Amino acid sequence: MGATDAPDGRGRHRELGLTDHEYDLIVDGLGREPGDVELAMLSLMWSEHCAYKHSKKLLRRLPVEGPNVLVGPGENAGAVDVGDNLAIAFKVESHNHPSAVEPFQGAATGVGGILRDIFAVGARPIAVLDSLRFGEPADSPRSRYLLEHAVAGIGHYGNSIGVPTVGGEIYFEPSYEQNCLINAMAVGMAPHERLTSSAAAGVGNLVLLFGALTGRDGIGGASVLASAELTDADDAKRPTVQIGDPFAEKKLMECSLELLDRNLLASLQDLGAAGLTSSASEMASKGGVGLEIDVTKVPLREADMEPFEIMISESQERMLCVVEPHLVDRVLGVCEKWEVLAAVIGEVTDTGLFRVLRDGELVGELPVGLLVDDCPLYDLDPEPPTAALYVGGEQHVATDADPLTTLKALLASANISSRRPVFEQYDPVVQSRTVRRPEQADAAVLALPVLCARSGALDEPIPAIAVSIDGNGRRVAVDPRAGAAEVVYECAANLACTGAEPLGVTNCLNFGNPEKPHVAWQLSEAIDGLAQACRDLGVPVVGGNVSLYNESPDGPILPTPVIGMVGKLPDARAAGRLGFANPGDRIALVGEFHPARDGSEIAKLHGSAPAGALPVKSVAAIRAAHERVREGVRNRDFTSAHDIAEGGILVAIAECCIAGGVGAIINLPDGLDPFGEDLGTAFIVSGPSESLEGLPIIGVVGSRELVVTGRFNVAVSELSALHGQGLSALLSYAR
Amino acid sequence: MRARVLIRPKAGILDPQGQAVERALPALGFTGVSEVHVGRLVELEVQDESQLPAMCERLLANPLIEEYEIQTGHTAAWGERASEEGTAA
Amino acid sequence: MRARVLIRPKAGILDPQGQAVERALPALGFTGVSEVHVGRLVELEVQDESQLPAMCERLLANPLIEEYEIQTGHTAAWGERASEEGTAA
Amino acid sequence: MKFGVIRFPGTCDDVDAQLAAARVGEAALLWHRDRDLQGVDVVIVPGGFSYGDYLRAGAIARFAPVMESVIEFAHEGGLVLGICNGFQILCECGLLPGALLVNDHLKFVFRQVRLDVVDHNTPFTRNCPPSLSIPVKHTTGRYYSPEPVQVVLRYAPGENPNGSQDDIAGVVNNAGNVFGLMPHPEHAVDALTGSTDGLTIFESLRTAVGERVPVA
Ligand SMILES: Nc1ncnc2c1ncn2[C@@H]1O[C@H](COP(=O)(O)OP(=O)(O)O)[C@@H](O)[C@H]1O
Ligand SMILES: [Mg+2]
Repeated sequence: MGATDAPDGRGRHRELGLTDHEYDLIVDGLGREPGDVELAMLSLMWSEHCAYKHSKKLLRRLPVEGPNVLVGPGENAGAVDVGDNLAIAFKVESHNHPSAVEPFQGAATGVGGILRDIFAVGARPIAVLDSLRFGEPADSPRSRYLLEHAVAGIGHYGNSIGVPTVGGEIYFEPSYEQNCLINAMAVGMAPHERLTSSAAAGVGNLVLLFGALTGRDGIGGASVLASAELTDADDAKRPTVQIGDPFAEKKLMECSLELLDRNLLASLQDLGAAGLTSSASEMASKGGVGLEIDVTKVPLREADMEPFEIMISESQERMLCVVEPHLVDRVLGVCEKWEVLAAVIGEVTDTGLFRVLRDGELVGELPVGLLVDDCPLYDLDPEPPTAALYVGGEQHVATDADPLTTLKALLASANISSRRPVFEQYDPVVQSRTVRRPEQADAAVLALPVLCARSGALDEPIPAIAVSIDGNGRRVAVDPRAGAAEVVYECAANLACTGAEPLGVTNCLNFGNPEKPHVAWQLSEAIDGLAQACRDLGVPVVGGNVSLYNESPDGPILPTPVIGMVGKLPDARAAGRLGFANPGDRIALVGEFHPARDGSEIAKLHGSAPAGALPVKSVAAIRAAHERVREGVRNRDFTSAHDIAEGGILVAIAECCIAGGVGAIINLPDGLDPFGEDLGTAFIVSGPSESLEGLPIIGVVGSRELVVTGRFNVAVSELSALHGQGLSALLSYAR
Repeated sequence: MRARVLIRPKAGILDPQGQAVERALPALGFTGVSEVHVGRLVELEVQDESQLPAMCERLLANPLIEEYEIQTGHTAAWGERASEEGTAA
Repeated sequence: MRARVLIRPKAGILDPQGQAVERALPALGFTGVSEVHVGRLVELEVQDESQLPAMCERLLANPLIEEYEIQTGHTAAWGERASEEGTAA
Repeated sequence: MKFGVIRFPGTCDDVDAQLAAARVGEAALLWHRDRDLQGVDVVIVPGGFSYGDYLRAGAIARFAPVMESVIEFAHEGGLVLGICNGFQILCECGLLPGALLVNDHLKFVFRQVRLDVVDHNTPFTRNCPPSLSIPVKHTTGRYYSPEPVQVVLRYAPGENPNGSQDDIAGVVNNAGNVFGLMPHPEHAVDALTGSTDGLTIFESLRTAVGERVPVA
């Protein structure tokens, strides 16, 4: 019997987002029509969000293995070894659609969600980073509103929970006007033995839900299943906006980590999309067991919830764990200490079935495999687009403007100006590990031992990690394969500037509707570029997230793969800085730099469409340049190091001057385009001349002016003011 | 004319502040308190009362997650009234 | 019984939230609005109404910086009343 | 000497304060539900978001069982240091005058600020240089008091990050044994993070305690 024969089932599964074909597969697999609770569970588990049905096959192309990988993709977060028996777990995730509806809560709960993924694997969160995309702020009050509220939401959650927000990136392009991107990355640390799996184990063990009460949050789409007729008043009871409660999550985090420290849990899992259904079924699937859950045992925020609502509620700040029966009292004791509500809601069985009970009576029964593994995975039909993905826009700077005018316009532009008005809303120092915070270096640097614990032992190296997050939709649009690869190189370049060597990558693939052939092509090309660049640099991908269907009536967003990278440096005391510091230091260019204007910030300000491609890069040269910079920083040969990124070489030099509050005299190599870009390949370093041996010297640090010989001089204070005001001018209550 | 807008989280929307207050009260010896919700109060002087609902929808409240009530017609300014009703100086 | 506590900054204390609202309104086309103040609303169900002033003094308001007013006797629960008074669904 | 750092649900800078204090003495965490202060010489009420800062920053934490002991300890002359959320709590419970209001720009602000030490004659500042560089991070840091107060720290001219009355960054009570400040000295104790100026406050306390209780 197929879906077409089931007149009332048919409408429902379609409204729940399942195709007729998928519904047929379900009916075949079950040997019967699913009931309401079952249909609700299946429709969510077979959604794009949970099943990755349009991306899973492509993701298999990513390199996921390496000597430092402790946990690869598949768990809540991947993890790499950083020595001293320590693991670093990290992951980036999108919260785009909720943030477009309610930016403060959407962004806040995005941070809350990614933090739960980190402590679910047993790691204490030690850093948050964010990657944000909005429409053009100058033209769009809505983009300014989204920016302001999303930033406030991220700060609210991260600051209140006591995890430092140490880095991020923000870009503005018209394609994000209706579909902003809010990606959040979290990084955590754990001793190896505390890394925890979510696989449910031990038939007869109990399943315990702890944390916030379960309400009707996020039920939205599935409310077609509600048995009662919907009245307006009922509708108001089905909130789709989830409210973040960082205070609840702080207690949940401390409680979870204490439970793991005391070795009381067999497994641990966070509740995210699709709530209890997804967490419990994935735990069961990974453990190869069955589960039984009684919804009457779930503590509710609203008394009259139906079983399907309880099973798919997306209420925040909840965790699920599996506990041996004799340890339950001790687990409840720890929960009580942290004032975290906990309830035994079910048990692990050997049936391979996910059974849902209401007061002991069966209301749903599904094979775990059907829920978790049997959703069909689709092949895409990639086809290159017939028209350019990025076509340029309004002109803001004359193409024949003099170099100083152009430099000033770039420094003050929304994409390049200082992010200070944003990052001042984030606490970057809580937990006492932050050796480099925003605008001090190209990547954040976090000491592994807490710094203030260091008593006296000043001569020992302090192992540290560096973290960076990057993306560039416009350049990926010019060439998805080369653009995605370039993002990886740029991220690694940021790490090199602090002296760090990359250990692992996480990624968030933000794209449009993959059922459109040209979007499928963008996705496929970008994944190939990403995979290739990771292989080139020997950095495995340990996790990530995919966000598809980022579209508005005007079409898809620019293809926006966002890369988060974690690296290690042997000694935090030698961590690099980006600002020039010592008058008399020479300035050198490191790397093979072949700047071009297609897809660059200057092309954007000129309003020009790309005519060609991104610069062709030599992988060997990139590796050599990164290594030269990394070693120079580690050996303290360089006073400063900064990669040449958006805006080109003059912008990079101006940023070094602004960060250090000191000028420079520069002789630009003949024929070098001062505003062309070639991301991830080249660096500006400064240091005493004997330390820069073998490098092409292009200038000297000193005075209060930036002098570009033969072209212009300008006071650093003037550049600094322009750079500093660019974004605050666009934010309403900026001081 | 003087108006007040009372804004609170919609029914069904998580209200962490209300929960925190509800849990704190018994510890202070106040019992028998339930269903606590914390919201916002906006007091304003308006010339055109009929604008108030639109103001609420567009700025004062967030209709996605909050509901509001408009009170008009209380004549006393706050300071005066409050002294009757029990503010401590 | 249902009670509401309206809390607002004392007169004379700078109220930047009120000012921000006052500044934002004209940009949205709302004119003739002045003296805007933003405070807090606490709604609660109490068994013993006589406890309310003490609750306000000890926890709900800070008498150094805030003044409050207690409203009781509105019988309708908010959700019902709100629909009359203009919440958006 | 021994410091005790209080931990409420929602406290974030407790471990930071403990480790900073541990550079000059012993330092233990004190749980909010315990009334026993474990014989410490100095109580630190640290920063963070106790009880989520819901209702009003510090409003709920002041009623924790441990605070009864802290109030008693302070009334007996014990040294109490409140940092950021700790300052808010000490004002809420009446150990310090005044109150902290939401920043005039209504946003959270993190910033390294310059502070002028205007009173060196306190157990908290006797070893401090005249000017300190210490970060602030808060949403509710605008100090207000209708009464005159004993100011110990002010934001240097032009550095006031929150609209605080008379640039006040830190005050002591009349007896001089309870100190509250918005900046975070525990985040300025290591050159690697930018400044060691905050350490001078912990060192001042060590000096003060050393004078009070002669070492046996
Ligand atoms: N782009 C990607 N690259 C690598 N791994 C990915 C990617 N997207 C998702 N994954 C992995 O797939 C798994 C499922 O992802 P997700 O559903 O986001 O996890 P969770 O439910 O824990 O938030 C995770 O282990 C994640 O790391
Ligand atoms: Mg997860």
